[in-house]
Amino acid sequence: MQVRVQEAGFDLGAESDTFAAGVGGAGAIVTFTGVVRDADGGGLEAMEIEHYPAMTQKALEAIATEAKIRWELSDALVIHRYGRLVPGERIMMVATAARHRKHAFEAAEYLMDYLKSRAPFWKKEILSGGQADWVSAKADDEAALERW
Amino acid sequence: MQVRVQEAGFDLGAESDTFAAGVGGAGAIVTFTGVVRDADGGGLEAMEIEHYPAMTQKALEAIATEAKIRWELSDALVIHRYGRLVPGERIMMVATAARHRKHAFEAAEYLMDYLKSRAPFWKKEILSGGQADWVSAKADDEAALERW
Amino acid sequence: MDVVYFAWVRERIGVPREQVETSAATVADLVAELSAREERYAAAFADLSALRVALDQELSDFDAALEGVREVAFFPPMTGG
Amino acid sequence: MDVVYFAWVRERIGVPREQVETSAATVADLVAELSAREERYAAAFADLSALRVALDQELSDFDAALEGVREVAFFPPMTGG
Repeated sequence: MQVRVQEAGFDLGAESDTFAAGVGGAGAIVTFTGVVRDADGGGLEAMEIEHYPAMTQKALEAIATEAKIRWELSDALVIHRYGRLVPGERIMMVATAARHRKHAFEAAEYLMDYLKSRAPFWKKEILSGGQADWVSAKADDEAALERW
Repeated sequence: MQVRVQEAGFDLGAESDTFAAGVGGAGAIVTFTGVVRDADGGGLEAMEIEHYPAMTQKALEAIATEAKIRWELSDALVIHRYGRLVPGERIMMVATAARHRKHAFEAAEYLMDYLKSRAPFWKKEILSGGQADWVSAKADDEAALERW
Repeated sequence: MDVVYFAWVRERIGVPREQVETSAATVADLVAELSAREERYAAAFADLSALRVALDQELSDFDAALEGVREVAFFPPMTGG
Repeated sequence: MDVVYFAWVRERIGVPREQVETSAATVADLVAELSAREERYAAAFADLSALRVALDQELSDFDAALEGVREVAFFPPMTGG
């Protein structure tokens, strides 16, 4: 299991290959990649991601460990960036490997649902006009946790 | 949208990168990769995958088109191999890109559920003792379609 | 009419593809006709619930009419993915 | 006790981290004490339903006791992923 919190970008293809090479007897591998997209009204210049360094790694490891136990994963990977990102850049990825596809999918969705609402990151949208808005947590995202 | 039916292997990392590079405004990318795993009792020497060439490409395109419309995907990719594969080899992959994670996940699960039960492939397990068994369709896999 | 077989249906019947002269109106009629013809067909078609049929590469069912159809395919439930 | 702030809580209070001398028994007591101290705290803590708290880097709640705690963090609901 690997959890990385980093400012630098990551190479999706290389990470996927490395992860897939190490999963042993798993029959199913799922990856999720989050990409900075434009603001709903357009004009997003950058996304600034703040985090709580002393807590982040610990929180992500707790979430990944829970997923690994709950779905008997062969392996799990979480990479999450912080700092200033522009539209099109990749923010984060997760990968899961399990014997069966249902488990790999569920575990990846679980990781994402918990990352969204329980990992100490905060996003600020910087618009081209200079306006800056903290992204609000969505009621949908909080509600998604009830599934688990 | 791209659908490929091929005997040759594929490069998961390169396919993931190429797919991710072309998804425009999507915020969420999901990939699923299927790997040949050992038989439940062990001793799997190879998995032979037979298909119905005149129907396969058409069937996969219909499934991918349905997913693309239903979840407003930015893009979708399906690669499925046939022929003789050994444990650890990758059989197939799908990738989906959507604005939001829920859509990308659902579309990938839909593609997998339909590929399992509606794409004209048949698997035969060749065991090291020489025994060869056609893999039976699972009631679970058929039941999975009811979700959609 | 071309008739094609896959997986264990192909193995039981012994050929992957053949031309069949028939005036069967439906898939079920064709199955009955072939089953009456030789034991290997009767064996392959013994349990229709374990079989699927495609007409001109589209999944169909045993009640479907064969009029205008050029290729009939018989095979077990698919196991892709 | 170290108190740290993130996102708009940090912006309203104006510092990312500070040392606070307090004998507050619970998080809620600490919030009341700071809010009484200066307007910028009152503004940041006006709506507790819009805030989350972590004690020594573990998510907690406003009723939790502060005894033995070394670092209290206040922030809005998280928006990772």
